[in-house]
Amino acid sequence: MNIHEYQAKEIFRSFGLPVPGGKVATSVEEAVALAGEQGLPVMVKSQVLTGGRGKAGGVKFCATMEDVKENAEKILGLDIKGHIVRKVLVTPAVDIASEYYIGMLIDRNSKRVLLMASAEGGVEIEQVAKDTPELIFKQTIDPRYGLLDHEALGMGMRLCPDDIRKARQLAAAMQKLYKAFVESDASLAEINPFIFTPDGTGHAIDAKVNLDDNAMFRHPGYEELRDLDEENPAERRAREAKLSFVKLEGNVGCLVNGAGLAMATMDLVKYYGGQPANFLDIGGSSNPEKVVNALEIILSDPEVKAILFNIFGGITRCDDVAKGIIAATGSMDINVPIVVRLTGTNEEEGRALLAETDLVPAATMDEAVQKAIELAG
Amino acid sequence: MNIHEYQAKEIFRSFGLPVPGGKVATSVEEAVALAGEQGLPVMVKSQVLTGGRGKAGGVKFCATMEDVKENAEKILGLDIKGHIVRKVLVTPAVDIASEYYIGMLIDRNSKRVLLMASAEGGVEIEQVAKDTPELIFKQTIDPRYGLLDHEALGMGMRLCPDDIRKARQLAAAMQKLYKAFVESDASLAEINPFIFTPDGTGHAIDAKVNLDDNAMFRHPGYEELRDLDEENPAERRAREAKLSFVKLEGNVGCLVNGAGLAMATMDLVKYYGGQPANFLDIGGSSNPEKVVNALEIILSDPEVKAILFNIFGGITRCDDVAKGIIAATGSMDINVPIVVRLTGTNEEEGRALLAETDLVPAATMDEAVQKAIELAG
Amino acid sequence: MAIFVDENTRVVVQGITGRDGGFHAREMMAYGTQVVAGVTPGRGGQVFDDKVPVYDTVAEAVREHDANTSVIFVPPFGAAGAICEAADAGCKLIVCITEGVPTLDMVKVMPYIQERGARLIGPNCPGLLAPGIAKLGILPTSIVKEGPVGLVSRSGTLTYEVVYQLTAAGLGQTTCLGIGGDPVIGTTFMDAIMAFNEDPRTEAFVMIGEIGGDAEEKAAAYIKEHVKKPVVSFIAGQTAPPGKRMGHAGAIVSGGSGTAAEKKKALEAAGIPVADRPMDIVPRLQEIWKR
Amino acid sequence: MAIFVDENTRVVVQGITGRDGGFHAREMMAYGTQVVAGVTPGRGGQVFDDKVPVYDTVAEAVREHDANTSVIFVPPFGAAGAICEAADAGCKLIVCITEGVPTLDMVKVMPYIQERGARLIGPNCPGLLAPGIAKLGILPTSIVKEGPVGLVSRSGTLTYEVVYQLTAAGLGQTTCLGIGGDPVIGTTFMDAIMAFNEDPRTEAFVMIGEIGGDAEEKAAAYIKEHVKKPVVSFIAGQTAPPGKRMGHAGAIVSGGSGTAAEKKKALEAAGIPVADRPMDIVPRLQEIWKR
Repeated sequence: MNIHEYQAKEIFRSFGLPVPGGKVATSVEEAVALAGEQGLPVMVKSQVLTGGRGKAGGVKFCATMEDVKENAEKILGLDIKGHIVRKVLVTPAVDIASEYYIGMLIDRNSKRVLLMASAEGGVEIEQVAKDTPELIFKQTIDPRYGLLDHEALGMGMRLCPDDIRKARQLAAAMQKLYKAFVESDASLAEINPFIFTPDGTGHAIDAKVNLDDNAMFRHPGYEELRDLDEENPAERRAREAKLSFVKLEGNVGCLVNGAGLAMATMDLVKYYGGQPANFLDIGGSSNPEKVVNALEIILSDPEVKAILFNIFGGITRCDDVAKGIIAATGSMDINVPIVVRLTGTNEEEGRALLAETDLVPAATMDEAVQKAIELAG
Repeated sequence: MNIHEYQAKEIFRSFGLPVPGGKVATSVEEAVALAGEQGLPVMVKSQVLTGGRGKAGGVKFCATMEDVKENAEKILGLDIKGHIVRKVLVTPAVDIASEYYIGMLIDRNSKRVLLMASAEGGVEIEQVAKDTPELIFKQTIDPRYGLLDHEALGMGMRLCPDDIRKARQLAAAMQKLYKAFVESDASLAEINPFIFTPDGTGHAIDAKVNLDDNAMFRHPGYEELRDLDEENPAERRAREAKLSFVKLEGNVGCLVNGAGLAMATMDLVKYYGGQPANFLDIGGSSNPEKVVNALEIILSDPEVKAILFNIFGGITRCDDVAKGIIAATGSMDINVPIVVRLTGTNEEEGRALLAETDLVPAATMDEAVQKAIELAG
Repeated sequence: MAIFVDENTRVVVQGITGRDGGFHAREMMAYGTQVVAGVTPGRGGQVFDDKVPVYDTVAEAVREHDANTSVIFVPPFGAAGAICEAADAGCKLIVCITEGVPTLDMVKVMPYIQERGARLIGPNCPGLLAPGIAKLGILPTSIVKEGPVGLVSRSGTLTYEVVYQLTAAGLGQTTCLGIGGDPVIGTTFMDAIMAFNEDPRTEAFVMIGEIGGDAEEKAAAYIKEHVKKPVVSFIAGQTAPPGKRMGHAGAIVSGGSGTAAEKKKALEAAGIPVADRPMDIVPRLQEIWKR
Repeated sequence: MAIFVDENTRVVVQGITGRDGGFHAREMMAYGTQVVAGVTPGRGGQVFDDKVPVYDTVAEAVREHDANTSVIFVPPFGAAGAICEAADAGCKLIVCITEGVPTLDMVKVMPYIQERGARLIGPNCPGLLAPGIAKLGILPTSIVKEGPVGLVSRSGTLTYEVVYQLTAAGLGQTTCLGIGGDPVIGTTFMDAIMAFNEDPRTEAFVMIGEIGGDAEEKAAAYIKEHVKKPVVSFIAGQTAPPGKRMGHAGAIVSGGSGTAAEKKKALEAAGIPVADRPMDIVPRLQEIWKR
């Protein structure tokens, strides 16, 4: 789960990272009032779950209350890559003498948390990684020991070879960031930039955190961090129904059991010239309720012109799956054709059951995909 | 540093251990008011830094407000092994169906935290360890992984083989206790007893914690937990002056550099029929201020009839040490004889300096100890 | 022979008294797998299906039945603990089927099992099926057949699809292995490929990848350098949009890397044919495999 | 020969630019110890006393000067980190002089250094002095003399007292080792005794214990079983009251165990004479040592 800068900063602050104060406003008046509270100058920063806010005009320095008013007006309601700005963070502006990048993520190869840091802060780190990878320092962190003093200070001194005071501040920030990462079950945590003011004090002035969806059970409070406005309504419904669903732009609705097979199905739709309307994994069960939920989610998209079930029965028996599909579709008023491909244990029995319905049977994945594209028109 | 039950419970509570509510009263009226707030029945428990409170009449069950008043009157001011009760904890009384012991300490041999647990809770664990060691289960904890689920649940099932629900509660309590132990830098943490009520709910109804003095720098807030009333005034002064000092009952005041040599000096005083008045390690320096502090602390004890300096110079030069002692003693008004034994680099120069004073020089530890005993009379 | 299992594989099922654990324990036993014990804390002393004794701890089960392998069906919050318990009890192969295990739990588990010399498969995987030898997990036995082809995949049902086609084409398998779709997993493509490469009975193998990470690229580099056996691959997720998790926690294109196109390019550069459609896998394998 | 050090011992001093670190580095060098580098973060590039180059990290110092040993003089809050840094940089012997290190820091350090194959002496110890070979720590060189006696002690100045008497009696030392007074220490009595037992030049040795823990009892059992060389002991703290920490964090009688009387009893039961007074150590040794 991706969270907003202001929420990430709240987490960072609770782990002792030096984050400047700041509050969120949802209206211009509120933004102006907050600026008044905090004292000028301030930054007004759009809170949307996408990158490139600065380039899109979503982050502004405000020296006067007039600036605050004007910029809050411009930013609130702004569309940044399809995300409408509904909140702005009003935060004290600090003088920047130097900028650093500090980030942590899960490194699949070492199977550890990887710390990355660079003196090229404040810019897109992916770009730095591409253009000048030698400017990014890395340290994998042994989960048994955490980020040790000498590892953190070593990184700090590489970033700031001539100023041990700053190196120590960077090291302390990295150790706190690691603690925040682990204890919040993050999958990504970035401070970009970590800055020093001219007097040599460090501040984390931007923050990005992704939380591990699998670990939400350990953090009941984090559910409140979810910004429902940022979520596509169909994706929200799928999440609530515990279905893996991603909205796409096509017209062939796909219901598949298993994530890999679902991706392969989408790919095959494309291969045959069609456009998948979604990714959807209905999982291993033949529960009619789950199928109903999945169909409702897919059919909420008016673009969907045909529906494709691709089910590899595996251990679940195909006749059971067929019954589930028949029960689900029978209970609903569906106006688009439905192609069903069932393979696995008892597949013939399953297809026999389908033969008595309006559902279009298919023997293979290829056949099913081609039929669905054809029926979608 | 040893802390009170109510303070230990506060720490435990902050780590999620199931500790019944409760507050501390310093007067009978306050105790009665707290009992009124909490609802009867309550326990009134003396808060003193020693064991055996129950046997000494310092822990009472109170079914009525009369009981509360009567028991609080009895307990406040009670002398338990030389500790005067100044505070009582008023805490809800719970029905006890079964009692367990859960404790953690530093195990020197494995160099790890050792978890000990027993179904023989509510009694002195030292006695259980002596009489029926087979009833104490042990688990050393790998600091790299903490107390793992299967280790904790294994212990829980050994304590409670027939009730998995209780076993899981015990396991959870052990894992929380470990977290509390590590994060508070404890050297000992005990719940004795951890009890189940007849409905099967677990509660930590007594708590004992010793904190690592060496780690206090990490926990600035813990300094407030120190109960100055429980501290001998001379020991408090020594602590504030950063001197290792322990008050004893004899009449030969000892100032020694190094803890091992200080213990050996005390032992030698005893060997020659004398009684050491204290343990005191003045450390490696010859700083006159430290010597003044040490002398003042020792001389605050009217029993002290002679003072013995036993200094092995090591790298510090004996003439410097002698100068320090002369400066310190010269600045004070001291009415007892002072024997000084100096050995190490420049010891002759040191002794030559002492010869010009009232201080009694000695060449060896034996000679110094014998002289001091003689002078103490 | 197969990879990772043989006739001495003696299995403990953790979570055997649960719905999924019980169902799949029966399926494994029906296939002839030596399921020697089950473990559910608090259920010690019971007997599963009148056949398999249940213990409170893996340690007891291993001690009593000389087990060396565990297959885990426990809820996500208990999975990491169950893996550690199995490793600590001496199991040398641990297959964790559980989906939804927090990634940092797995990060912490890795050195623990490594110190104990255990191999982990999964989590969030269908496990392993060595036709004619043993089944450790949930792969359907009806679609497999003994034979010379190895198969390793990050996916579940997509694996079944490919196994189904191999079997239909008369190509039996030495081992079908689902390594799981999570970012941090025990046995990786690289581990499986090294094992297939060394397994004398495996004559050719198939690797089914998907978007996210660079395990396929690493495997490609290894194959190019060290593997002489024919290998064909398939990558799912060509149409996946960036930044979105496609079901599997590990199936996500992030910061422009981990795309299907990159993987396909790396594999082809290493001389490994990449099928466009699942149904092209068998024909592509037959093209390069001179039997 | 001595224990733990030899002529190849090449030393890094961590905290060399501090007051204590600088003072003792000079003393070590004056005794002929090969102090090849110093480390103080932020002071890299300086030269200590115009002789010893200072680095920001131990890794650099080890790389540039092929050091294998570190002696640590840093404040308590940095000591555990300094030990880990030394071990991680490849130092195989680490002597930590620092007093006041939190015990749980040491608990955490232990497996880290063990994984890296490093031996730790201390913390809160005077270190080691092998007369004629090297000095690693703060033991005064003026009182030692080369010879056949080994000495190991939990104490500092009490050690000096005993060394002084040995030297005065003409009994030189192979190695004088202070293992430190904390509850959790790297090298224990047992480790030291095993090393002295194997060291061909050590003909007899002295063990100076004190109250707290049961390291002396463990050592006694080992000596009884495995050591043929003459051993004499002394235990400080017979008059220490229970429950009070006697200076050293580890010197405490708790729950009635760790008393001097118990230790004395265990040692004597193992046939090891225990001197009543420090000045009895040399005579007791001479009694049992047929040279």
